[in-house]
Amino acid sequence: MENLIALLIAAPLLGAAVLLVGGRRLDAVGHWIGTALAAASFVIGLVLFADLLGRSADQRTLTQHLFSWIPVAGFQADATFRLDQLSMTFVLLITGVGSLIHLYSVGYMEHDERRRRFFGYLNLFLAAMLLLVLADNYLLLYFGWEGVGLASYLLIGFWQHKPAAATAAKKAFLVNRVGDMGLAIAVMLMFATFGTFAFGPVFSHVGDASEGRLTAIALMLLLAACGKSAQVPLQSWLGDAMEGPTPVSALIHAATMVTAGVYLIVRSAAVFNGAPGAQLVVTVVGAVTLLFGAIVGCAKDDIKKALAGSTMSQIGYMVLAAGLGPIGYVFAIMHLVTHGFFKAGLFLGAGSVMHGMNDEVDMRKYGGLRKYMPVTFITFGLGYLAIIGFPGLSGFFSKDRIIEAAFAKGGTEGWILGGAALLGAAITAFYMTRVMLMTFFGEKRWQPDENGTEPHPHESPGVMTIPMIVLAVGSVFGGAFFSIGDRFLHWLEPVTGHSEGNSPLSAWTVTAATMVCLVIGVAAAWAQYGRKPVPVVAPRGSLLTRAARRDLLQDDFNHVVLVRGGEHLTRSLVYLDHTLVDGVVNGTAASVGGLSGRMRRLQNGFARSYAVSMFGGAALLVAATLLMRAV
Amino acid sequence: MSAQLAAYSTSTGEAFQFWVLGTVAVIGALCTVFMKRAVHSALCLAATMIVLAVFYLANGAYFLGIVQIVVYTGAIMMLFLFVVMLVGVTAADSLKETIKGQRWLALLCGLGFGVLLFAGIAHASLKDFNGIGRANANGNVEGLASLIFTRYVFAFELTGALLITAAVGAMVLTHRQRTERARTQRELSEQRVREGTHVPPLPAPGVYARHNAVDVAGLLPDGTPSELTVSKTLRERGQVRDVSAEALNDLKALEQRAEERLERTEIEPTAFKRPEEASK
Amino acid sequence: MNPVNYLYLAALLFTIGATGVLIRRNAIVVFMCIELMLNACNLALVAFSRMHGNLDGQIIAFFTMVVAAAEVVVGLAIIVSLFRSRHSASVDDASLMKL
Amino acid sequence: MSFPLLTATAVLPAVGAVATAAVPAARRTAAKWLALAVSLGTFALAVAILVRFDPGGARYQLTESHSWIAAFGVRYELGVDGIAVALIGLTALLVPFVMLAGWHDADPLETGSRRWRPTQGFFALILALEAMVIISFEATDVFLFYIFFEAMLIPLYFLIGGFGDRAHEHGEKAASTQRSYAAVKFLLYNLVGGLIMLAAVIGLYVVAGSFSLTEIAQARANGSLHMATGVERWLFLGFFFAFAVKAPLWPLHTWLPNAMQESTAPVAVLITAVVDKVGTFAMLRFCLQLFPEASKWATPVILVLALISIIYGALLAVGQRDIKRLIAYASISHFGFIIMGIFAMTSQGQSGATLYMVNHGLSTAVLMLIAGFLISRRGSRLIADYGGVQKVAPVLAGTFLIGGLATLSLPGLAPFVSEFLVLVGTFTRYPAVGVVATFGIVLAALYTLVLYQRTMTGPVRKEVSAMPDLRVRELVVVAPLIVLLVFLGVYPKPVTDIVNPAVKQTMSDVHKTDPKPEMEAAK
Repeated sequence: MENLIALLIAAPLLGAAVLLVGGRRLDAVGHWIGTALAAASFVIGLVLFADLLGRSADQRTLTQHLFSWIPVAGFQADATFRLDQLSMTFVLLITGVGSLIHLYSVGYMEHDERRRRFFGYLNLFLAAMLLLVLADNYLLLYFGWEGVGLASYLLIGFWQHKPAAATAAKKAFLVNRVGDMGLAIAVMLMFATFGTFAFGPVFSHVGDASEGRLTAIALMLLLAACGKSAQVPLQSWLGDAMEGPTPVSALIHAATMVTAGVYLIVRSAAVFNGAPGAQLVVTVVGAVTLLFGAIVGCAKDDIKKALAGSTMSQIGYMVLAAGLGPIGYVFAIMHLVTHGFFKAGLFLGAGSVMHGMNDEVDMRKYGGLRKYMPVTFITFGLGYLAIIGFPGLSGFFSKDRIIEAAFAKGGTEGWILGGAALLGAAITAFYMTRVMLMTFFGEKRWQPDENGTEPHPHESPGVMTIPMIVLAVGSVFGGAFFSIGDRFLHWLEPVTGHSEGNSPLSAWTVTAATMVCLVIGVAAAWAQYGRKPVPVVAPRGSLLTRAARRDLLQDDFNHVVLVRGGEHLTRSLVYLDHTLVDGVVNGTAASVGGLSGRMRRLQNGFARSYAVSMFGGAALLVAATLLMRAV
Repeated sequence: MSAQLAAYSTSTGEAFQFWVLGTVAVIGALCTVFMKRAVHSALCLAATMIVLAVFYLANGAYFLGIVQIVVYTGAIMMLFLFVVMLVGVTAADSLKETIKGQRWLALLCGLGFGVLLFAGIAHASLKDFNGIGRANANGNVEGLASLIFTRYVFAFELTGALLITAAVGAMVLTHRQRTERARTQRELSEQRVREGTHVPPLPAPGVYARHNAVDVAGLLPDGTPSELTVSKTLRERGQVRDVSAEALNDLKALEQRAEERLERTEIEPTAFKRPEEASK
Repeated sequence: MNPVNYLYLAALLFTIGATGVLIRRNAIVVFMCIELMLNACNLALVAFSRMHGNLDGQIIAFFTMVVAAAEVVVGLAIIVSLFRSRHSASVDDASLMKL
Repeated sequence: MSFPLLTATAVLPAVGAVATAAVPAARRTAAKWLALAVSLGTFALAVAILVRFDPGGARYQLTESHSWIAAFGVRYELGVDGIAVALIGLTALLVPFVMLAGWHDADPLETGSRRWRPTQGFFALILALEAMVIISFEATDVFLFYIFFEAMLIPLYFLIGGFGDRAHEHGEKAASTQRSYAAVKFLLYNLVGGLIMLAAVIGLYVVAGSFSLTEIAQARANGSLHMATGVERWLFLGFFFAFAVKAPLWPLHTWLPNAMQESTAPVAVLITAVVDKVGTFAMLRFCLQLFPEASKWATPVILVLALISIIYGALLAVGQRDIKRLIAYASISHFGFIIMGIFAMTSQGQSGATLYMVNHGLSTAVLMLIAGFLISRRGSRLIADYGGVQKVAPVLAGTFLIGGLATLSLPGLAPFVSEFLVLVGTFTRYPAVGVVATFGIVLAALYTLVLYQRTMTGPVRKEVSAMPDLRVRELVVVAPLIVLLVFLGVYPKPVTDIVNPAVKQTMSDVHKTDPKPEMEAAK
């Protein structure tokens, strides 16, 4: 059974290779090849899942050693895969949601002449993402980590002729690289500390390392997670990443890749458990991001960017949970999975809306779409209910447990974190209701564009609606399925470990508080966007709104400090290289040249002058000989 | 002076000869350097060489002494004179220096070098010496010959090759090959017409009662000599004889004689100064 | 008298010749000065020969003479052809070797 | 006596160079094919070396030794260790591709001229260069090495000065002036380095009484040859200076951007991918082996310089407006990594540095050659003159991106393996240096992606709208290199297996062992 693991990766990888190298011949069938291989990977995943279920809880870790990747004295990086409950969860999420989105893309990208390549990139992403979650050591994980970064780069910049897309892609890669640097340093630190970076030995030897070392490793891992999962302070790329095609946003920037940071933290649970200081930082980062993303999500008029803010915020929840330690790991992953369903569904719904609206993304130009796109409306609406935590739906179960866990952290920290999580829940309800109202309710607000063509909103074709329906089903029942009887907890506990915290509040109190927050959020949104018509042109808004529209000034900060500063630095360095480093050498050359120019005048061409110097030289020789004799 | 004596020691006679002839040699050398005309330099050099020949003889180098006179002074110096005749006389060789500081540098170097050489010789311990007598026992020429044809035979052969090469080289260097056909008189005259200079032949030299030679310039109507009338080579050498003053003097004398004959007045004739004495 | 005096005389003549080379511009006179220097050397060689009591010095002087003869032949030929092309025998006129 | 394989590998291209140069002017195509055939033959010989080489065997294998200048004890001594084998393989592999890439670079502008034979010259010079580079990788006699280390300047000087980009934004005259400036600058820098090295070579002979690397190293190892500390340091500096110029290390780097900018892309590839590697190779082989104590003494300073090279080269690459210049500064950054890896004195660092030499050769070749194809299409080297190429020439853009990704060390492509090894190797001994060097990978992403974005993406500019995609010949050049990049990125074991024993030897030369992990050290 172990030997199937490599096939999981091989299938999409083969697809990527075939589609990207195959050339135009495959244009007609390329998208079906891609979808089929993604689905094949999903099927293999299911087979493996069934196998795992058939084993006892402590036998559920499979490893497959392929070959020795980088063998250098003392430094052994192997291409070894590890399939346990955690990675199995991810495999199913990635290949399942991935296959659905492949299917959706067949319709969504129908009119794009470069559809084959799009599917090639999607398959590449699947392969890299699977490598990331299946790796048995941190270096191989790093391979997948950068691989998904590359796929993300290629897909964000898929419409390269749009400068905004190209810039966004570059930005995403660069910000991610900063995070990658963290992961690289973490791997080096592990090697310097443990002499290895394979999961097993590292986790089993955590106890031998000093806490300082562990904290350093954990913080570097956190930096990596921040880059990949768009957490403060490396969150700025996610909003811009919405320049990519919507299926990409759904798959990569909502369901899977951006959650890799959470995976990393949960996977490294042993390290984080040994470094409480780092854990605190993790929770702070999560809490800040969940509020940050939520606030940004409230102010955006671009439907995808509003959802991106939401993604950031939801991942903030997961990071927060992961930072809580054993009490939160399982719930982080559970929220991750349910979020994968409903957020992907929401994005696909947004894509479906854009598809019917001539790629318009400004929600102020939507309105009343529920009549035109019933399926989209219903699926989107279910996703909406799931994300705000409507009782009984996925988000309710998973988010509620995280808020509980935050309170369970105990002490002042617990109160602050729990409060932040509650506040986040309220804001989530607000901005999601806002999105819902602006898009599907109210009067129609779209107008003919410059060319006079008015959008004709229409429902999307079946290949697009089917994935949306499936995801909606997941969004509705996923949480309940996982939570009833603590199925998910039991499944994952052997890997991550679990402990019940001692919450100062009872579970019901927390749930009730969450419900209150939810109602407040929905009501506030209704008051602002439901009762009165939405203006087509955005009002100026308060200071906070304006700041939130600009991603809370993060980009401005980056621009002023990093971009401008960097430009000045490089320009002055280029100048210095030319004048100083080169100048010293050229100056030497010039002075030699000047000296020889002066010496040249001695060569006046008169034989007699030369004869004088010759004669003088002879005299000097005689003098020298005499002197030598005398001495 | 006896050769035997010279071989072992220096006699008073030799000393006397050295000081007298040495002075001559130095004066000759100095004249070689400082004479304005190349011909004079050549003659002075010849004198120095002859003195040196005598010194060779005095030093027991009889063969070299003779060779010095016959080959050096006789042949090489004559070669110099030929070339001087060919080229040197035209150059008005002034001793005025044109390169800045050259003369001073040269004198400084010369002086310094001389001082150093003298110091070197004085420094060397050359108090006693072996006479040449033993080496010359079988006769100087025989001694040289036995060395030249044994130990130095290769060098000797090489110098032979060198001499031949030099002779050929000299011929190659001085041989002038016409690269273009000489222009005919007709072409030359056509060229003159085209350029508009001296269409007629150049005027003839002056013809006077007492001077009838190519180096005498003809007089223009105002009594000044015309340069055009003498050949270019003579002009370059500065050997044009200006007889205008002489002619005027003669005219004056003639007038005076006529006056005397006519008994008009008694005036002393004023002599014109002749610019240059013609070579006799 | 010490025969070293011959050496002094030779040094004097050599120096005079060398100075002449430096001072005079007429190529022929320069050439004569060179001959003077060679002769001075010959005198020294002959004097050495006498001091050492062997004939090697004379031999070298003899070779010097031969070489000098060859040199004069070629040198004068050069002067003649130089004069032909430049109408001058001044060494300063042949100064085209500078930049 | 067995077949002198090493000599044959160096002699074949040398003979080929002469033969190519002798091909009549009119038959320049024949000359090209001849040169290509010779380079392929050389590659075959290099493969034979690879096959005959036994990684587990003696340190130097396939040795040849003949007396040459007996008076000074100079011997014609050849021998290869794993590092040399890898680099010979790289050289022999790249040259045919370089030739194919520059197939038309040296065609005379006006045809019909009988005496003008630039094509023959171009290909002959490349072969001559190859011969010299190969023999300097093989030489185990310091003097022999020195001769060819210097001699390779000659063909390269002519290659830089004589052949430039066909089209030039400032006109042909300005181009030729800049070319000769670049060529002279290149020559002067390297000559100065070489002369200082010559002094050190002579000094070494005076001290050691031999030029033989193996003899001296052995004598040093068993203590029969003692060098005074000061002497050893001076000699080390003499050698190191020459190698640092060639490598090039900051602040001796300024010749490289000029040389790479002005020469044609194939020549630029030869400069960075092959010739400069002689410098870093020689640091490993000569500096560390002959002067272990001095090497350790100089390590802190060299590490700082390498670090400056890494960051400084990357920052300057960001600020460049000229594609080739950008690649040149990127190479300076990468050479910083190589030198850092060598002087980190850990087996990871040195294995990584050796791998890095090979991988950097491949990645720069891909990037530079495609940049050359791009430049020859548009006739400009300025980044600002491009835009939207991706739309009109997707394959060109795609391969260019792969080259760029290799340059920024993306995992899965060969340079990642080596860069990470270097970083890890450095980190275990000098954590601060390792951390700062890691910033280099962010900057690498910056300059590569900025370059790609400005040239390939965005709206299609008018001037590039008619640009043809990669031709078959060009694809034949690029595709195998890319395949190799991917292969060595996923499975570098074949190279590491060859390199590891040699690195182990070098580590024992300098009496260094890898630092123990903290965990074990605590126990």
